[in-house]
Amino acid sequence: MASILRQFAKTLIAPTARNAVALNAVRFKSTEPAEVKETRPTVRKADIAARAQLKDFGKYCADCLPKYIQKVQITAGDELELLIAPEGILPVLQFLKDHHNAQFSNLVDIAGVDVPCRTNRFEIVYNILSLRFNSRIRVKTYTDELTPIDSCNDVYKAANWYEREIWDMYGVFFANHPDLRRILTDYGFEGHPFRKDFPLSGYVEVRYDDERKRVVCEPLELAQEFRKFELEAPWEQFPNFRGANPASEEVDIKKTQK
Amino acid sequence: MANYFGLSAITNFFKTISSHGGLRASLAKMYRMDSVRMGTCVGTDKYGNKYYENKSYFYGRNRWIEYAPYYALEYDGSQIPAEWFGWMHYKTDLIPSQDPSRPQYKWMTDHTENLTGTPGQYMPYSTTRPKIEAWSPTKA
Amino acid sequence: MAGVLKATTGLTGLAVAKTPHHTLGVLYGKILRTLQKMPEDAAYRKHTQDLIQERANILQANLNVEAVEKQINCGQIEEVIVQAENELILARKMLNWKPWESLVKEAPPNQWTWPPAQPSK
Amino acid sequence: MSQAAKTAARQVKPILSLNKEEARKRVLNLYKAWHRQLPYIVKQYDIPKNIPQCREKLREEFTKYNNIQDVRVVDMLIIKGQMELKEVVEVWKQKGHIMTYFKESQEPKPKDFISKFLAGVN
Amino acid sequence: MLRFTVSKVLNGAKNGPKTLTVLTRWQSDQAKKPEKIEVFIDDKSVMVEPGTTVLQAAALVGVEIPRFCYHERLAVAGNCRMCLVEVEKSPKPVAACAMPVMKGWRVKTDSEMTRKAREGVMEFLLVNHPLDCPICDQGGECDLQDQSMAFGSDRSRFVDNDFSGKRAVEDKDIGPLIKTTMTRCIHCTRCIRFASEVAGVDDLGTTGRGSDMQVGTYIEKLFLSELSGNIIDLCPVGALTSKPYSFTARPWEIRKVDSIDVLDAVGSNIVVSTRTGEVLRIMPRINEEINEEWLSDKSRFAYDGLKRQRLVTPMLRDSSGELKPVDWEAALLTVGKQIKNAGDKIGAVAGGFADAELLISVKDLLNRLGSENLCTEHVFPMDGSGTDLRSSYLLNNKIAGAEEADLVLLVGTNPRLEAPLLNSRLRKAYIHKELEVAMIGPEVDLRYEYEHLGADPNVLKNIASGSHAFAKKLKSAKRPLIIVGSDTLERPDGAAILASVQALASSASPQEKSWKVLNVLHKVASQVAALDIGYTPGVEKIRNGNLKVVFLLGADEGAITKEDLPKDCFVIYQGHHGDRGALLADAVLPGAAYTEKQATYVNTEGRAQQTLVAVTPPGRAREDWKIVRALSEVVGEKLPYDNLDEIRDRLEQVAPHLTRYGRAENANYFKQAAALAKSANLDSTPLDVKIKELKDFYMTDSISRASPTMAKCVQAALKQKEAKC
Repeated sequence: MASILRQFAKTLIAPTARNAVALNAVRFKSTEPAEVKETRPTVRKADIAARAQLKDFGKYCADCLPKYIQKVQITAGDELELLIAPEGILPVLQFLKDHHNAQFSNLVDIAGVDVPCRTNRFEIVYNILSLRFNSRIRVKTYTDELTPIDSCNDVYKAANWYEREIWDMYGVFFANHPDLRRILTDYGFEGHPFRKDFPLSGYVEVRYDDERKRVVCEPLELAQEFRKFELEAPWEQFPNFRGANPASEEVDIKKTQK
Repeated sequence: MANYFGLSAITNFFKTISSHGGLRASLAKMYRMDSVRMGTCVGTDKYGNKYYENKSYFYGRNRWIEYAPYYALEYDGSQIPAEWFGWMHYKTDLIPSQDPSRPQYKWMTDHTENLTGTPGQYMPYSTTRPKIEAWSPTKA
Repeated sequence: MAGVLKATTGLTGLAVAKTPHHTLGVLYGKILRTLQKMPEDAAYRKHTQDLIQERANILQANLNVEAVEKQINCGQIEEVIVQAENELILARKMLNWKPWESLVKEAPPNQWTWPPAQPSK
Repeated sequence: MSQAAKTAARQVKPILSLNKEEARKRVLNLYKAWHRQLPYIVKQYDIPKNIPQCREKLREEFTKYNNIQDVRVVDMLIIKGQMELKEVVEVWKQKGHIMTYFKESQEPKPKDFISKFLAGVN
Repeated sequence: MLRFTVSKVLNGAKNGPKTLTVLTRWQSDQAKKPEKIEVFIDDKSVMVEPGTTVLQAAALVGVEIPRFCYHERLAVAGNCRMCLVEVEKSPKPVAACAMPVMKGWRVKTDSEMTRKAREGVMEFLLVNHPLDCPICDQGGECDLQDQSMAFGSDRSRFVDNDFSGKRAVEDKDIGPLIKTTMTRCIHCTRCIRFASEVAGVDDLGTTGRGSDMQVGTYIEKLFLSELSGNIIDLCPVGALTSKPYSFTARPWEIRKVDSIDVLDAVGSNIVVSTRTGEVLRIMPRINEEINEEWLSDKSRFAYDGLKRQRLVTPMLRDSSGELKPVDWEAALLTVGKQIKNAGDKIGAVAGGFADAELLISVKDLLNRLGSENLCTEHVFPMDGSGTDLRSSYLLNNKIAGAEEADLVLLVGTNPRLEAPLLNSRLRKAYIHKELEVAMIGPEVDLRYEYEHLGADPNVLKNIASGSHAFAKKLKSAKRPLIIVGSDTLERPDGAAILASVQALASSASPQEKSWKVLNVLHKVASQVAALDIGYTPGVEKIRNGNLKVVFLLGADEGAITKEDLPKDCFVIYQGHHGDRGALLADAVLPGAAYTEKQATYVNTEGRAQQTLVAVTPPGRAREDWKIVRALSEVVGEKLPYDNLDEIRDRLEQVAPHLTRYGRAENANYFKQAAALAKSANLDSTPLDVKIKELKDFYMTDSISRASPTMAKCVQAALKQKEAKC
């Protein structure tokens, strides 16, 4: 019995002893520069080959639709963006969906961006995907609070709820949408929460009133503290971090425009 | 024969009324309990609730409780003590007094009804210390 | 038809085309005719015409469906048909939209600058 | 005012109505639709208000915006009003949502210094 | 020794560190400035004076070079090596903080070599720095964290965890304020330099070398100084952290509000950190003209006094003679009735924390009721020009001006404990600029040497008449200063002392016309504002007025007692702490403390500054002037202001400088004041100050008296003193 135990203990001890040796070896080696190829890099590197193709495709689009495309740019290294006039949403999306060389048949999502300092404060961003060519493209356009945007529900059925979401969150009206109504907020909710001028805490609070036996809605009253926001990063003082990553690189489309 | 023609319903009706002690008492029971049923009283708990059974009723409706007069109209299911709970819910057919396997320990506490919504309800209280300690004039 | 009849495309909702050559020929003809109505120098017309022409040529050169699929290299012949249908719809819509015209309007200044507010140096 | 003039001069894309008259018609239509719905609201939602009170509230909700001149803003309000009406008609809303219009659980804010002082608000 | 270090580092420039270009007022008399030289920082050309270090030159073009040991206000040590930068044609990187630039140097602050050097230094620092960040109080505001984020390598080569572990150092107990975790120390020696250069307490130092090096106090003792808290801010890592603040909050969850300190009359600029309606800590805010970036320990750590002994609800004394909480309505009605009954038999005493808005509203109210009995708790001589001329009660030459002086005469004051930040200025001038200090009064420890002229006030006369040896020095001094403590002026012969000091001041002959010799140092924050608004110093009027109602505005120093007042006098106490004043009161009205209101305070220089609201007043407490405003409506003499802007307008009417925030209004009419001053006989009782030792420093007012931290400090100071004996 004892011998069995001993045997068992040996097998337990052995690997740890070997580990210690290995650790030592690593320790001595650690001063030498490691020549290991990174298999799991922390930051994704931009794909240079795809980038050239995307540039070409951006030029091609601008060539085909000079009426609508204002600017073509590559962001984050290898993402193509078409910046278009709001009139061109349907043509551009239809072109990207149906053209032989595009076939972006999948609308991944529609996003909104609110930049209050601009004349047209809202950006509407369409992310679309071509399964045929394994490629993604982003189409951006702009509008303000009152200008309606054409609904692309006829082009992409997926746009239905996405556009409802944009309407609900930003208050951008989509013309010709079959069923435009709120999707995320509560009935009777006022305002559009993703607008930058909408306070983080909202305007009203809702609670159950024991007397009235129902939910009541009351204007929000917050302590002073919650109204202040500081948006400062500690390493902003070091200039290397201020101007990091060029935000975007414009693709020259002027040559192709006549 | 009477059963076949549904005449038993009528006889049962009169029996029920008479078992409750007349029309007046039956109406009072109806008002309090929304039903008037005839059955045998199988037991009484220490709070005065009476437990009835009538096997001729449909399963699920054949055991019932008549709450003690003390509760008046303020009765609810949580007033049934734990020992009768099993019988009422058909977990067992033995009433507490006939069940020898019921554990009886002296540390068992008395049954309490659900006090939610009454002054006796549990109210959680804050255990954090106040941020500001107020001055009290007598202390100084 | 290489002797064996194709049973399925393997794609939901996409039936096997019985006469792909004929269908595609008609579609390509329609597309080309639609494109004829566009101005000569429209880039869309030029590019599409070249592309359709190329596919039409491949179609004419090969009677074998598999060979056509291989040369076009854009999926099965049924998918190619769908693509052609889509292109036809697009081309017809394009006639209305006239995207070859010059830019409808320039973006307002600073519309596409990012980040929108530059920190003062 | 100059802002409004600029907006007008900018040749904007209309939302629904091309001119004021059209917008007015739409507003009146919406008002009528709400008005006709009121008895059903009172019944369906079982709110502790009667029809005249609701009418008054409806009027108040509409007259709240009577200073708005921009046709597009009017259109936007019509759209939102229409959506709200739909939510009411389909009984997507609940009693609490309807009663929110009446703001009955909200106490009026203190106005003069001494009551503000006693209430402890700035 | 220290003088040598600093001047050597700064290339022998006579007038002290160049970085401290705070005040250029009196630099015109310097010798011709040497020609500027051109250097290039990242190819940007910049003209600098010779002797400027690379780091300073880089700062001029907006290039921030990372550093740990370098600090603008301390001597250069150059031991952290974080500031290494490449200089063209130099084979090795140079330490930017210690290397003066040469003509035509091309410095590269972002080159491959520089980056590599930084990464290397960072790696060495981190080898022996524990991975404590999750449990370290500095986490989130740690220089080491931030800079390793910005300049360090993005991966670790440290694999030695199991083998020998990291360096570990025993923690030291250096007092109730500073928590030490010496394992985290990276030996930047900032704390040592601060202690010896600014605080003047040579207690901290290093022992051992290499990886055995330790920062500590050599022998086991407490690091007690009135400025000790500043080494918490100086420490770039979490080795020195605040004990009262330990483990309470993270920097990203707190809100910071810029405010003003009122615990002494200096008016230091502070940042109040709050979270969930609670003041968590107080830190200094840079203001070159007042507190530079230091803060005295009382101002920094007494904040926990704001959470204790607070008045949170109005109280009235009931028939049994006990104070009972009531609501505002009842309190206002009762107090209003008493005030109405009193008519003009009403008076007010302003304590040390009364803000200008409160002072003006009370004054307006009482004036409308026909009373002029407005007093401050702290006495100031009223003979001669009294408080009519501002020059006779201000620190006229400003706090920053103390640095430029070449001769200072302290009269009955202990600046080290009455105004620690003024003392740090004096000490700086003493170390860097050959300042001579003389003192009339008790012999106290100022952490620098001074000539003690005795405690007899008659020395003043002797100097004035020229019979004292010091008179000659005063005459020949180019920039002399006379600083009179307010304790001295509270003496019965205060007027005579003030008169003789005024005479003495006018006899001195400063080189510049704008130099002001006479300076008065107050101890409480409200005094200057109260005098500016027209309060009478001293409580004589209250004692003799036979008043029916007395308003105590936070008067807690015991200047008024029950015996001073008639039996039927109704005492109203308005303030934020239950202290001596509240015990007297028949009615208590809870006000807001300085972190809870937007209020104006005037410091001893006559500089108006405002506090901002960091937290809301606790319970039913209200902003002070609003209480008076509400009361005025109940009394029927409604004051014409409803909001802060309106009351500030009123302040501006009375004294325009009270709303010019941040600016110190100069006072004039020194001659006239001196002429009006009546020369009276001086007492021969020796001059004395109330705060002589460190143990007296910590608890001087209602806030610090309520503070447990301050109580611990007093204990520690007593213990230290006993140990020494």
